[in-house]
Amino acid sequence: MSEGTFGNPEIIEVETDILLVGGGMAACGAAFEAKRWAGDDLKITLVDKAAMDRSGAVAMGLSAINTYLGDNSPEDYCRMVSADLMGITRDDLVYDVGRHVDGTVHLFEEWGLPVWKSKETEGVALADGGKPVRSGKWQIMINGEGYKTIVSEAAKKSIGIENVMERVFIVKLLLDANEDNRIAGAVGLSVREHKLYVFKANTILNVAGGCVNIFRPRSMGEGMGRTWYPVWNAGSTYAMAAEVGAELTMMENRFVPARFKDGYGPVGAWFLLFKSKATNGFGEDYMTKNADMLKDFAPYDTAAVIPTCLRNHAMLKEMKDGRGPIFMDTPTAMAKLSETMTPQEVKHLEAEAWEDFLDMCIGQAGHWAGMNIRPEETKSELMPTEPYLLGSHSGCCGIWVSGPSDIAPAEWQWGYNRMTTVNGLFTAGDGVGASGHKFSSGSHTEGRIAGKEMVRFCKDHADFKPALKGDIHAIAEEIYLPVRNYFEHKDKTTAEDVNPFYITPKMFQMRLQKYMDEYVAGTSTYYQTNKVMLEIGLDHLRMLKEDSKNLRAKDLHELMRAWENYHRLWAAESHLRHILFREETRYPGFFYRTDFPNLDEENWKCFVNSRHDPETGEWEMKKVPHKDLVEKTYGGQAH
Amino acid sequence: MSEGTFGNPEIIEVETDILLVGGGMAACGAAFEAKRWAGDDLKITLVDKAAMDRSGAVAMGLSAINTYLGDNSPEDYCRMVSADLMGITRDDLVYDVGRHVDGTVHLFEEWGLPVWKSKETEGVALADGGKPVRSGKWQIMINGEGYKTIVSEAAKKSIGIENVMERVFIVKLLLDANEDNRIAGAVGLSVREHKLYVFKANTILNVAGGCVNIFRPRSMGEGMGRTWYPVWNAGSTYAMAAEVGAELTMMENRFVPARFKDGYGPVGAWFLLFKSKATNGFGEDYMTKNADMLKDFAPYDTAAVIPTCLRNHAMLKEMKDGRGPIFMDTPTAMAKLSETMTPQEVKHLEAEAWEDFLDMCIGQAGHWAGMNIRPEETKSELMPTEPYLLGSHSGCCGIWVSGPSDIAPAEWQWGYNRMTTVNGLFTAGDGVGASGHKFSSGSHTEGRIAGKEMVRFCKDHADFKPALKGDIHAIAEEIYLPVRNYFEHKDKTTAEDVNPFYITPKMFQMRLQKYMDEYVAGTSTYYQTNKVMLEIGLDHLRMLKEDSKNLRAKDLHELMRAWENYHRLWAAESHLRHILFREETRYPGFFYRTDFPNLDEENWKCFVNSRHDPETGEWEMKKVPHKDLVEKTYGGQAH
Amino acid sequence: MPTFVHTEKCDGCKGGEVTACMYICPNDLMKLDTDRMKAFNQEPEQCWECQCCVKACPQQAIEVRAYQDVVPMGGACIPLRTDTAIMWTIKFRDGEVKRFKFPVRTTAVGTIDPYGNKPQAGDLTDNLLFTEAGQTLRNIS
Amino acid sequence: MPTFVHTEKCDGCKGGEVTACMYICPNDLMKLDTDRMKAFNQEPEQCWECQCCVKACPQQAIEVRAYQDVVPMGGACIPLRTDTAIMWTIKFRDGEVKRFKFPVRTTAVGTIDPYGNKPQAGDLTDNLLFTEAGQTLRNIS
Ligand SMILES: Cc1cc2c(cc1C)N(S(=O)(=O)O)[C@@H]1C(=O)NC(=O)N=C1N2C[C@H](O)[C@H](O)[C@H](O)COP(=O)(O)OP(=O)(O)OC[C@H]1O[C@@H](n2cnc3c(N)ncnc32)[C@H](O)[C@@H]1O
Ligand SMILES: Cc1cc2c(cc1C)N(S(=O)(=O)O)[C@@H]1C(=O)NC(=O)N=C1N2C[C@H](O)[C@H](O)[C@H](O)COP(=O)(O)OP(=O)(O)OC[C@H]1O[C@@H](n2cnc3c(N)ncnc32)[C@H](O)[C@@H]1O
Ligand SMILES: Nc1ncnc2c1ncn2[C@@H]1O[C@H](COP(=O)(O)O)[C@@H](O)[C@H]1O
Ligand SMILES: Nc1ncnc2c1ncn2[C@@H]1O[C@H](COP(=O)(O)O)[C@@H](O)[C@H]1O
Ligand SMILES: Nc1ncnc2c1ncn2[C@@H]1O[C@H](COP(=O)(O)O)[C@@H](O)[C@H]1O
Ligand code: SF4
Ligand code: SF4
Ligand code: SF4
Ligand code: SF4
Ligand code: NA
Repeated sequence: MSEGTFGNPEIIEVETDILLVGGGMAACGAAFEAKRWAGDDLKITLVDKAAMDRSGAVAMGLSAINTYLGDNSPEDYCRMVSADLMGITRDDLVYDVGRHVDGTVHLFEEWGLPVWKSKETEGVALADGGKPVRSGKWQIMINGEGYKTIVSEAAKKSIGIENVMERVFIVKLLLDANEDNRIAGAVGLSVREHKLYVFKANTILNVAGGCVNIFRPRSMGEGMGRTWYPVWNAGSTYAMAAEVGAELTMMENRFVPARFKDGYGPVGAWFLLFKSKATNGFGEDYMTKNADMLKDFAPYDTAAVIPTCLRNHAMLKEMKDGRGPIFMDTPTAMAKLSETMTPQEVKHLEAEAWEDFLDMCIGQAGHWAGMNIRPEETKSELMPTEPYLLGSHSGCCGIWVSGPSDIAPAEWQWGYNRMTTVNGLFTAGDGVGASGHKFSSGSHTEGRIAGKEMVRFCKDHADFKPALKGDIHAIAEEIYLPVRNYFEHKDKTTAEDVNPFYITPKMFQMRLQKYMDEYVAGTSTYYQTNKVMLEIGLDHLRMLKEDSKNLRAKDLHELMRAWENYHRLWAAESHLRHILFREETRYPGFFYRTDFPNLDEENWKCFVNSRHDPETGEWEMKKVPHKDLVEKTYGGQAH
Repeated sequence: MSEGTFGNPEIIEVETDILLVGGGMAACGAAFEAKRWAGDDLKITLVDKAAMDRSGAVAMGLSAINTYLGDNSPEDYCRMVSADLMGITRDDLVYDVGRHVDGTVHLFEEWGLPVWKSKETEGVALADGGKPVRSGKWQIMINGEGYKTIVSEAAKKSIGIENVMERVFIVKLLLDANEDNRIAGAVGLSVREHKLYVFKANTILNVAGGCVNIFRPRSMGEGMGRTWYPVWNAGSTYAMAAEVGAELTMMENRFVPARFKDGYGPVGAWFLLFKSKATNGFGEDYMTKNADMLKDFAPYDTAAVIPTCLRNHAMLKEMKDGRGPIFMDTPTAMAKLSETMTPQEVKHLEAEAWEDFLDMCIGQAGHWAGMNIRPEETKSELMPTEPYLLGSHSGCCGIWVSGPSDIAPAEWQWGYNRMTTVNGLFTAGDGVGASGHKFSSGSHTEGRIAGKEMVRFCKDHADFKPALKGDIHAIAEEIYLPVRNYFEHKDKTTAEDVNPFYITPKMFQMRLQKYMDEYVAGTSTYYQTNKVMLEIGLDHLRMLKEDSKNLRAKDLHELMRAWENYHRLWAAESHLRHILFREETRYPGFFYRTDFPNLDEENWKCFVNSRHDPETGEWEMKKVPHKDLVEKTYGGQAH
Repeated sequence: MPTFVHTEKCDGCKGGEVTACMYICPNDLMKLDTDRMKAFNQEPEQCWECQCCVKACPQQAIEVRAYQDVVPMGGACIPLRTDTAIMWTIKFRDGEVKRFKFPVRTTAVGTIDPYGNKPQAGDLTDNLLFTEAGQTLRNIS
Repeated sequence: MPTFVHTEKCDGCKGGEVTACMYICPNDLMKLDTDRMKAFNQEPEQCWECQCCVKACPQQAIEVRAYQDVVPMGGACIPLRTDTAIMWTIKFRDGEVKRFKFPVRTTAVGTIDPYGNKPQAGDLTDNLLFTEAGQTLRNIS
């Protein structure tokens, strides 16, 4: 790769009406829905940093669809989501997903996704009355290894393969030069060629997934890549939104999942389908044992399903007091299920236990194989992981969006469903804040909702001519600065990885992870932090941001890593600022403000929103009043 | 490096009377003393894995000599050491160091080590009545950057440079084929040439230092090399002793030093010389605040100097409760000292503050520079580190040795001072168990004690003809197995670091560190463990030992790494077994047995000794009665 | 479990510009060494062990081996995927081998017709998705 | 703070078999690339930043830069050592520079005479070290 050509990328302009940034569940939903409404009037372009067939969180597959309502009501869905997220969610958004999601799941099955059925309705499609095998009240089991390949095929077919650009990493969104607070385009780098793509668009969907690897993971050698959520989703969604001044909400609400230790295997199927129990190191049921402690977080502790963070809180109590490890008692669960089974059914059960991981977390299966663990014989350890930022699973950080016109109160709608506070910029899936528990199906659904609205936006703004703010050559220079840093300095030392003039993206990432871990309630403090620690952390991030100017890139792959980590840094900063602002402990088990250790319903039953001002670079933090649209009493409500 | 020559090392036999394994403080003392007693009658050979001028713990230098008695009595020294180590030390060994150590320090000064003097006796040698600048009751300040180069020159001059072999890493000690439990030799690999050295000796001094990097350090990227104790001391002393069946003692007694966070700068000079105070994140003096909590560990909490582990315990209480970080208030300390100083003296004070680290922990100075920390302006954070195994600092794990004939009771002596339970095998410094607080000066002194006794041993066993047990070609094969693994498999995959047939020493070490950290009371559990966790840990180490057969070495450097990590594994296993055996919590702040959270003087005021049987491979654990030779009442005793 | 490539089996996808493994890896890890025409993982510590590349390789040249700083040696999970099913071979450290087969898709690859038999777009200003044309949309009761 | 080597300054110790940096590093990290005759740190993440190699390099070609996963960029601690003293240049991230000088030795290098003017060996069976010849050894009182 010669210096000359590498250092001076070709700049290619792409004009489109609708730009979809990301190719995951939400983007696929948007492509499918938008195209139908757009017909041939509008150009729709989808840009994914990876290959759509295997990009995003569902790349490996999934073993369950966690949001399928069936006989449940969207009202109960709102109650469940709200309880799990300690009372602060947007019922308008959650309800909206709930009322649309089943139709999307029916499409998946129609396209070819194998959905498990009860014996009585074997072979009957869900849409035709087939009964799913439910692991829980909201979850249904699938043979989901090929889930993403199927959803991707449908999306590509919808908009046409010629409108899909893969291996282009979007670095920045761009505002309009003439109209205030109006999206106008984006710039992305090709990871395959020395090309920089400059997109001009009327409307953009920012759906680049959640944020992984801003906290130090539990293993730091080769095993660093083993995270539960997809290691490659770098918080681009939140970072790029913040940079252009979109309002964020609930960025404090991280997700810390309990997972099978080291392999990071999800626990849902084990708890719900296999009815397995977890205990502390001495065989005690820590949920029962610590029930009293959870009362401090009333009324949420009385929810039909105890909130995820409170389950963690009880688990962490044991670990912190030295009564670990936490065991998932798979042998007892399997023995119990086997009691009434034929030998063939028992064999089937064993296959299901393995399939759960082989479909979505092969690393866990590999961990079992390497450790000689057979779930029917040996217990496995559980462990809460490093924190993730996401808005579609059991967490709800993200961007503040306008709600559905027929549900949202006036203060929660400003024209277009799922539009952010930046005109023309939409989001969905992990990007939408204050509405978790959408999962794969809900994210696709939300992409569809946004997709339709973007078409409406385009038609309403047909006259708009995007004029990009900022000099595109200066932006190109900025994006390629890591390349310049590398070529300018690499020969000054005898080994290119130790050089005082630049920093490798890898070291940059590890420094971010170390600071976030130690000061912003990572695993090494048992998820505890306080004002003093947070302010030190913020100062570290300030210096790290200064050092981002010295990132190096020795090739296109590293150039992507450099910008991914820049996105991580922004996402991390917003997370930190939100935690600093919310002076209470609402999500014990996710994180603890030890200087404000209690739930404070009076002062903090509200959204926390933030906005980075692209003009001044200042962050503004504020409380936004919360309201329930669905009546909730928690205790006793069956959801 | 061609496969043929690399894979088949030349085997070189070296016969010697006295073999010194290591070239650190203890080995240098032994060389100096032994030669004088041996004259030209005996051949003395010193083997160091590194270059003596800069090998071992003192390579970088030191800023203080922590053991210089002066006007203090050896009895009080025994009291101080015992109190700091929670009552269980060998007074015979400690007293012995105390009565000899000052003469050794006088030699250092004579050889050229600059020792700080009080204004009144500026320029007067200690031996001539010069008054040292004492940082504490036992510690004196030096300009110690060149400490090791000086001590090494004296040692080399003593035995003659031709008897020094550098860059030979001793892999194994070898027993005698004819006489039971009798040392006869050792085998080592050259790190510079494809040569294997087989030593035959009458007596061997095993002084290869302490053990670093069996626990996950606080930084895991490039920063992995930043440990407080020397990253290159790999527990060879303990591992090689255990392998040949020497009895170990107090291997549970790890050392967890409080250090300046991330730079790992020592705290002694700051606490003692600069009279700095440490507080929790909210400015509270955690020692005063937690005094009541320490009463659970009476009578040791009443010692004149509160034991190091109890100081940690109080600090950890704050951290664990989320009141971190811990601050060293250097600005207040310096301001106070400056009050009565001239501007020139203030400048000098600043230089001293920097010299403390530049002499022995440059990384800390670099941390200050990179963080824009000026100690007179900005507080620094403190943090307890990952655990170390050592016997000469504020920890006392090591080998069980025979004591001085004029002090030791019968059950503590079996012929030769500092001889282990294997005939002919001696140790000193970090190698000797149950007698901490020797530091650099005491370690050199103890080497001298052993050196003299080894000469006596040689003369008493002049007829002994070492006959090595085991086939030397088989041993050579075993040592070069990592090389064979590499050449046999390296081309099977397209990138040599990911290969299913072998494991790199680096990954091996990280796995060890992860397991030790998570199960054996490392930092990630706040130094807590219990029986269940320890047994899981032991099982992991068993598998890791099996996998050691698959270590790879692509060059001589990696071959050394492979065997270093094998030594680490053995040291780690002995540590784990001792912690498992001692069913109490005697060293809170160093580690907690949460299933036995209390000090149990009735059942556990005893040594814990262990022996690995080289014939059967079994470990035997036992309690050995403790006794005080010096009267101790702790509270009120001035030591 | 970073991926490794069996030297003997990899044929560099016969010199195509983008190899199957490079094409598919969601984390852009697989790279072709154009001198040897063999692929390798350029950043093993960022491998999610998703096995997307393993499943895609036409030569079955890629395998995953456990992260050695975490997992004892000797285990393996090896997939063999067709367009309709996936067969897994699980090798335990102790040598035992288990096999499992699961369906991955009920329709033929490439046959999805997203808008076939689907309603046309309806009213752009209401809150119904196009597939819901004609339905009455629920609201909070 | 792993070491790095300034390409321009290193002369490979003029082709000696063992370079000064290789000779001295306690952790066997410095290695000579014999093609280029330039040294480099073969395992930066095991560097203790002891600066033994830095002090030993005849060309002042080696420097240490902070571990980048720990310390912000821009600081440096640069020693210049003679046989009697060491001079430190401390560069802060913010650009300030401080200098300190400390003695390292009071005698000339190579002049130690370990046994000069020292007593001969005495009684091998007692507990006195040879320098203590004639003294009465203390015992616990
Ligand atoms: C990883 C994972 C995820 C889940 C689970 C287990 C595991 C192991 N579980 S269980 O735990 O409960 O077991 C679930 C389950 O079983 N069932 C379920 O329905 N959902 C589960 N999820 C959650 C869902 O997967 C998740 O809710 C949705 O996928 C979210 O959808 P979306 O918001 O679209 O994100 P995405 O990750 O799918 O897609 C992101 C896309 O963006 C691209 N991208 C990212 N940055 C970009 C940039 N800068 N430029 C261009 N493109 C750029 C990505 O390539 C990708 O295409
Ligand atoms: C690293 C360190 C150490 C100290 C301190 C700060 C720091 C940052 N502090 S403060 O914190 O309080 O500040 C002290 C201080 O200021 N004052 C003091 O007196 N002592 C301090 N120490 C402690 C002393 O240094 C220590 O007590 C002695 O050095 C112990 O002596 P010894 O037991 O001989 O160990 P060694 O590390 O010096 O020597 C080991 C030798 O073995 C070699 N070696 C190792 N494995 C080998 C193998 N397999 N084959 C061949 N050779 C093989 C080594 O190369 C070396 O030569
Ligand atoms: N736990 C289960 N209960 C009922 N049906 C199941 C279950 N698991 C799988 N099935 C169905 O059995 C068939 C074969 O499943 P599988 O063996 O998992 O591929 C599929 O049609 C599934 O829907
Ligand atoms: N112990 C539990 N009780 C109730 N629901 C759970 C439990 N664990 C996981 N879930 C749910 O199962 C689904 C998958 O969770 P997970 O496997 O943890 O990602 C999500 O809908 C979770 O909310
Ligand atoms: N807070 C303290 N109080 C008393 N002695 C200390 C304290 N901290 C360190 N020391 C002693 O100072 C010397 C050097 O300690 P350190 O710098 O921690 O290695 C040792 O002798 C320690 O026991
Ligand atoms: S897909 Fe397989 S055959 Fe093709 S380049 Fe990759 S490893 Fe080689
Ligand atoms: S296993 Fe997944 S992350 Fe790893 S190289 Fe293959 S496709 Fe990439
Ligand atoms: S000592 Fe200096 S000049 Fe010599 S090889 Fe090393 S870096 Fe180069
Ligand atoms: S600084 Fe020390 S450990 Fe690092 S390369 Fe130089 S001599 Fe070796
Ligand atoms: Na000093």
